[in-house]
Amino acid sequence: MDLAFTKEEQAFREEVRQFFRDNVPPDTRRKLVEGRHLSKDEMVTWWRILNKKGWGVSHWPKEYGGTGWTPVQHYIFNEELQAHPAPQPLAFGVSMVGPVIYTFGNEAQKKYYLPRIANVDDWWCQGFSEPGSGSDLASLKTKAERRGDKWIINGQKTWTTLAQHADMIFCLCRTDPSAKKQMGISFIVFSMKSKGVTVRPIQTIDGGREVNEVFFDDVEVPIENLIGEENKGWDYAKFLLGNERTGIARVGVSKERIRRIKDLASKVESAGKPIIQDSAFREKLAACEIELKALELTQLRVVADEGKHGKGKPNPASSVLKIKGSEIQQTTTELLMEVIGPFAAPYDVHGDDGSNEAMDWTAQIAPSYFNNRKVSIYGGSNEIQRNIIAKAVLGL
Amino acid sequence: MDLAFTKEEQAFREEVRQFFRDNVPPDTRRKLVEGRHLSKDEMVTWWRILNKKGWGVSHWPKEYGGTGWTPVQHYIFNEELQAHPAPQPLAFGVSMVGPVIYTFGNEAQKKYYLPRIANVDDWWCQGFSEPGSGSDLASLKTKAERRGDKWIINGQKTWTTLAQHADMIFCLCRTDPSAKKQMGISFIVFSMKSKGVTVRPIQTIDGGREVNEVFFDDVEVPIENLIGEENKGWDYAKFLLGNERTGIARVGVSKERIRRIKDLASKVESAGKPIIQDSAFREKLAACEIELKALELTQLRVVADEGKHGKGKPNPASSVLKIKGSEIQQTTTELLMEVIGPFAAPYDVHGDDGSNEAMDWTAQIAPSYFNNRKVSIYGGSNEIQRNIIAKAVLGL
Amino acid sequence: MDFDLSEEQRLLKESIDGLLTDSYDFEQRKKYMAEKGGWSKTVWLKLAEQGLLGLPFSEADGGFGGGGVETMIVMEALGKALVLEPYLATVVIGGGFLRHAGTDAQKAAHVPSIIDGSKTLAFAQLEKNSRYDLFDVTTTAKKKGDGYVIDGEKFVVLNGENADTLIVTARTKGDRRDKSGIGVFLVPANAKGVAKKSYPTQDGLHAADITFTGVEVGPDAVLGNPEASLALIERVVDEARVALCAEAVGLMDESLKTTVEYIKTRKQFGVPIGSFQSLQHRASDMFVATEQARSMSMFATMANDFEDARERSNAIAAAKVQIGKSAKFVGQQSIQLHGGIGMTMEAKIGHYFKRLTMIENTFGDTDYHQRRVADAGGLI
Amino acid sequence: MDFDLSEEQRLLKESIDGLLTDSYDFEQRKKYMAEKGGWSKTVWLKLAEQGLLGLPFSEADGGFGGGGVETMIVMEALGKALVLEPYLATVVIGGGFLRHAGTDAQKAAHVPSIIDGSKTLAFAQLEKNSRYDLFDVTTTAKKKGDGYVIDGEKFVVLNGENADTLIVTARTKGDRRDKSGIGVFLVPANAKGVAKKSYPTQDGLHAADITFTGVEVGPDAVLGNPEASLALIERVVDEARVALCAEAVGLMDESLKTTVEYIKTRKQFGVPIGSFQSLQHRASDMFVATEQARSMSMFATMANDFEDARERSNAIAAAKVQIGKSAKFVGQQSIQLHGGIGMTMEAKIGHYFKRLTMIENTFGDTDYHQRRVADAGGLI
Repeated sequence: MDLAFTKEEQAFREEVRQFFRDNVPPDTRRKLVEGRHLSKDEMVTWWRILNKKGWGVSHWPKEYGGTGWTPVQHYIFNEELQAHPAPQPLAFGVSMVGPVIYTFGNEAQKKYYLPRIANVDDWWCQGFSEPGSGSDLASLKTKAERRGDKWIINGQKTWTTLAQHADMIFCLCRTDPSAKKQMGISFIVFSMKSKGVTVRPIQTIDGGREVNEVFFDDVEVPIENLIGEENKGWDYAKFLLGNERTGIARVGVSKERIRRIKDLASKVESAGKPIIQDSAFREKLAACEIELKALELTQLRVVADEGKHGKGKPNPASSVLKIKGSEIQQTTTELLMEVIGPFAAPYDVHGDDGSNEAMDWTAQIAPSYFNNRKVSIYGGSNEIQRNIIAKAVLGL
Repeated sequence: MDLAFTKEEQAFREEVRQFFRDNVPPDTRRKLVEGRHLSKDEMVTWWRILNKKGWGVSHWPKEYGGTGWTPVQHYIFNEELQAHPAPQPLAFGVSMVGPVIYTFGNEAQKKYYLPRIANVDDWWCQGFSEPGSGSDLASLKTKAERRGDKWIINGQKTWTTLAQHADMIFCLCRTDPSAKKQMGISFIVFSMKSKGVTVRPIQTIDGGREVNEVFFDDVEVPIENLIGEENKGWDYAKFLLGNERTGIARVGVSKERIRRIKDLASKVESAGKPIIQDSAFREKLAACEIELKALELTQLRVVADEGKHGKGKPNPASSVLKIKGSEIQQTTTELLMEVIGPFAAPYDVHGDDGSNEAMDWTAQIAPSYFNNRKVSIYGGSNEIQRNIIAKAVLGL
Repeated sequence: MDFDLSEEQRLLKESIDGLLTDSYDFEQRKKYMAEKGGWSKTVWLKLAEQGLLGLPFSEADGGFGGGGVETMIVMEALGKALVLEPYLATVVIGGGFLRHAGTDAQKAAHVPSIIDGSKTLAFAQLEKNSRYDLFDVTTTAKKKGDGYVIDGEKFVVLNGENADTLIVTARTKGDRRDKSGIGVFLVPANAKGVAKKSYPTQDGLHAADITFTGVEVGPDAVLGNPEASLALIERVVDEARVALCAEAVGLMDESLKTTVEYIKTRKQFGVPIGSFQSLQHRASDMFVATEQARSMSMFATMANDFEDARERSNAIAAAKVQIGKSAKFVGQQSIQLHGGIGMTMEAKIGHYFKRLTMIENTFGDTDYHQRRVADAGGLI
Repeated sequence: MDFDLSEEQRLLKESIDGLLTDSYDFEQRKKYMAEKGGWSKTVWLKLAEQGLLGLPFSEADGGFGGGGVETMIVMEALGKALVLEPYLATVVIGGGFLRHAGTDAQKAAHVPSIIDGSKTLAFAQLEKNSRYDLFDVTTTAKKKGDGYVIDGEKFVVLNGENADTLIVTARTKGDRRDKSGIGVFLVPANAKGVAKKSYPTQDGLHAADITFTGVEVGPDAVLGNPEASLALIERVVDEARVALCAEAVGLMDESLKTTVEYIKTRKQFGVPIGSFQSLQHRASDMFVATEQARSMSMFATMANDFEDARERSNAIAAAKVQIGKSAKFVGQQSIQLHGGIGMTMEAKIGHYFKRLTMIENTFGDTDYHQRRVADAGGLI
């Protein structure tokens, strides 16, 4: 047992950090610090910088452009990325559909899609959730019927993140309606430009438009767009969701936010002096930092375990990462709310003329608080995670 | 809506308070303040003082010695009693078996038992819980078989509070083993001096010996000791438990304990000054006081509601009183622990010679903390209370 | 001690509940929000018609002489329906200043137009660095002739966008955090030197940041003693806090109800999610939190009439703490139990959550008031 | 970064676990508790036989040169079995002082008898009003000839009842809360002027309040610099805190395991209570709390080797906070999930709860350390 980072790992961290300092566009960074939304262009620009460096699909097998890093290196990379902060690679392409394609796809699919994913030639979105499915994903109803050399797709997906930017979607569709729930589902990819695809934005309570409903009305999809075998889609979905754990704790994000809290708390006054000088506030912040440090260590233990024993099946400890990670993210947004106090109220203070610079720093804090309520809901709600721990770890 | 106490109610409070000041033996009060156990004699002495005043069975119907007070008066009486503090009347006699007897008993039983209960000529204990029954009380197994003019009782009860002092027990016994769970249970009272009754103390984690196991081995009980009808015992038990709500929130107890926290916190030093001067500690204490004030008001609302609309069926709001009341009691013992810090450790510092007076004030604080873990378990655990709210109030 | 409503109070409750049931469902509310200024003049006039805008004023002033309980009834109903109209700013706060400190002439000039709904008010108090301390005032009011000249900046003035008259706190002498030397002034919103920057707030209300540059007002603008009005401000803000507590209770009631209905109908794994024990217990805890908040709202209402100002403030601070904690728990868990749908603007529940959140940060948050209670020696 | 045990560490763990499995079940523990002094000399000698009492000492001193990880492994195992023997007082604290500050002569005089189990030590530090501040010392050590005369009172000295040698903090100059002028002294427990009042502690250990009246010691009693040993004391107490963190993790592990087993078998309403979702989720939260505590115990172990004393202290303070919070939650919920049976002395779980409770109040409680972390500027 050696609980320190090796010299090599420390050097790697320095290299990564330096690269971000030199290459993340400053405006992109600033917007992330302030909790603002980035434009599609800003994101794609950065991802292509990352891809050029060879770090765009770092965890993929080397043959498809991966880096061959150790799990600890991946951890360091992710933490530094979140902490800089810089936009994380588009999960839907890089972490989700990519691994499914290189694991279950045929040669033609690998050859065509993988480089395009790495370079974000296609912006991917995910077609899993449906109205009414929620935590019971397997109850999905979207149908793909085989007609000649086409799939005819009908149905509706929801919570489709950034579908407004998307070129491609990977979709779970029911291909055998007579089969039992988890059976009879296939994994099909297709263009969002296809005729019959409609995207309707869902405005979230923070005022943002990250998620969408997507409607399929007799969408025609070439038969070769099936990934893997017909009716095996549920297996691929499970595989995909098991891969989704990387960075689920979002330690770097919370670290960055704690730095922001400290920064604001040294500027905002309470009782005539900066609020950071208030011992009660400081102790509350310290409590959050301690939880976060514990989470970081827990994550490192999971990472080290993967390094030692291989990824294998989903580690139930990742439920701990999800629960604590989401709680801490929510706490940090609550602390930010507390710092700005009455100045949390203004909504869109820029107005149309963008002139209210005085209050600029507060603009995204309440929306960020509201928006972060989602983190204990999505990706398997914290209640579902507790079920998983009870069953898979404790045998209850 | 008038949220103030009336002049009459205020005068009543003063009268009660004065009576306690003049009549509670000082040593009895001191022991309660310090969280010590009282001897049987000390308790009985006080209850007889109370009974002489006419307040021993205050909530009974006037014909059996009750006072005819309004619910608000009862509330005031209880609060002052807990806050003085003075020992509360022995619930097993006064609040439990007494009402069952005057409601369901025959004339002979009323005439014989009620005055004896009021004057504590008999110390009563409760024979409900059994090993394995827990929250599922109706699964009880103790049998009473009719043989001539006797019941022959066999079985075991547990968690029998202060059975070591008891002269009499009221017992739920299965009299019809073929009947469904809640049916076939009878309510039988008998002497703890009967042949075949064995009391075995259970030591609790605080070191106390409040509770016992009670074994019945062919105990012979006169047939007339059945209260009410045979096999209707479950109804009487439900009636009894519904009556048990009075003072379940134990607002007065928590108030008294908060005064003690403040007293100790002004004596014990932290960082070279009394801990009460530490703002973090003070704020934590204030948080507890605020919860308690809210609970007090919630209790008054329940009391007023009873006054207006009659007691009727158990008020599900009493689950709120139980949950919050127990949480606050536990918080006050945690705060006491925090005040004394490292001096929580010594157990029974008196030793055999009772000479360690210096540390005397800390002696019962950790035991009281340990002991108070029970308050979220007994009387229907807080989990059961949440079930009740979900079903009876929210319709879930 | 009597928690039942009197006959008059019951009628009042029926009246306001009836009005809002008819004219304030969630869809109607969306329309009002889209109106100019962000609320409905029509609804406002209906409130006036039913006498609700005159509720707390004395009969001599043309009002109905309602007390704390009456305001509690109204605010709870307004909370339940998530009402946008500026009742708090105009009737509770504006009206409060006029009732407690207005001269007969000032009352005559303002109260009738509040009561008939023709004018609204706003309270310009918050400054850039004042946070929750009411005595932290840098806006100045300098004597000039009979009147004063006001200079300074005020932020997040609720209803500041629409108000006809502003009630402004300003310092007539002393330093930034001195407790003496603070006055209260009635300033016409269209006075020369008043500049506003308006915006919607996170909870769908409207506010403004307002700059006062050499704003001249006459002697009739002075409410109370211009050199010693902190006690007046504290009294009126305490009344506003009590009103916010009641509003929050209404919001929590409706949040809980909406959430329980949702989990009863929403199915997952073939059963209503309300059949899962962990969600049942969460809902039970929300009920407990709501009842504790209701109790403290009543306590605060009662405390409004305490003679001792310190005792009053302490009790109201305690209530604000309980309301803040309960509101946060009920609000957050309402979203959690709704799941994804709770995160959308289309669902009603998120709007309740946002209003509950903003109430916590208005006139002192949970920690601020908890410290006040602690520093006052607690409640027991 | 490697969380796996080395081969030697794995063997160490097997060795201690094996020893305790054989000789330290709950029934055996009851017997040891009833022995004179409250623990088993036989077990202590078994620990010595397996080399565990010499673990942290250098090979030159006759020990095994074990580091932080080795102590963590042992303390976790001792926690898991709820061991009564004075490993913390003797090996971790006593041994710590000797390792960090002992002269060759002092080591030669004490270390061999620690390693072979013939003698135990105790740390006399707590004073009536010192609470958790290690520099708050009123016990005096006045120079007399070559040696010192010690006067003062120490409280809750763990293993004070049985120890052969006391390690005493005392002030050689300065005022009560001065950070300089504090020395550390080795005092034979049977020295003239030492008076003890012994008692069991809430968690079944034994302690003593000890009075020093004109206790004369020679120059060989002085550990380190008698006028500047606060840093030494802090270092050793930090090591003790780290050890307590590991012990607590062992206690939590066993508490969770015992509780999960209980709710799997305990039936109510015809089903195991572990089938109720609310209890499943509680157990899951206990698991989360235990894992977070384990992580911080490892962090503290790592921090023991930090070169910067401030960074070390801060990290260990943070660990003590996490352990305190997790311990309280896991301990309390273990009792709650056991129900009535958990309240009895007969059940094992209550004893774990009590030890976890006492650990929170040893060498600084959660709030104390949280403030230290806050005042040091946090961890990020």
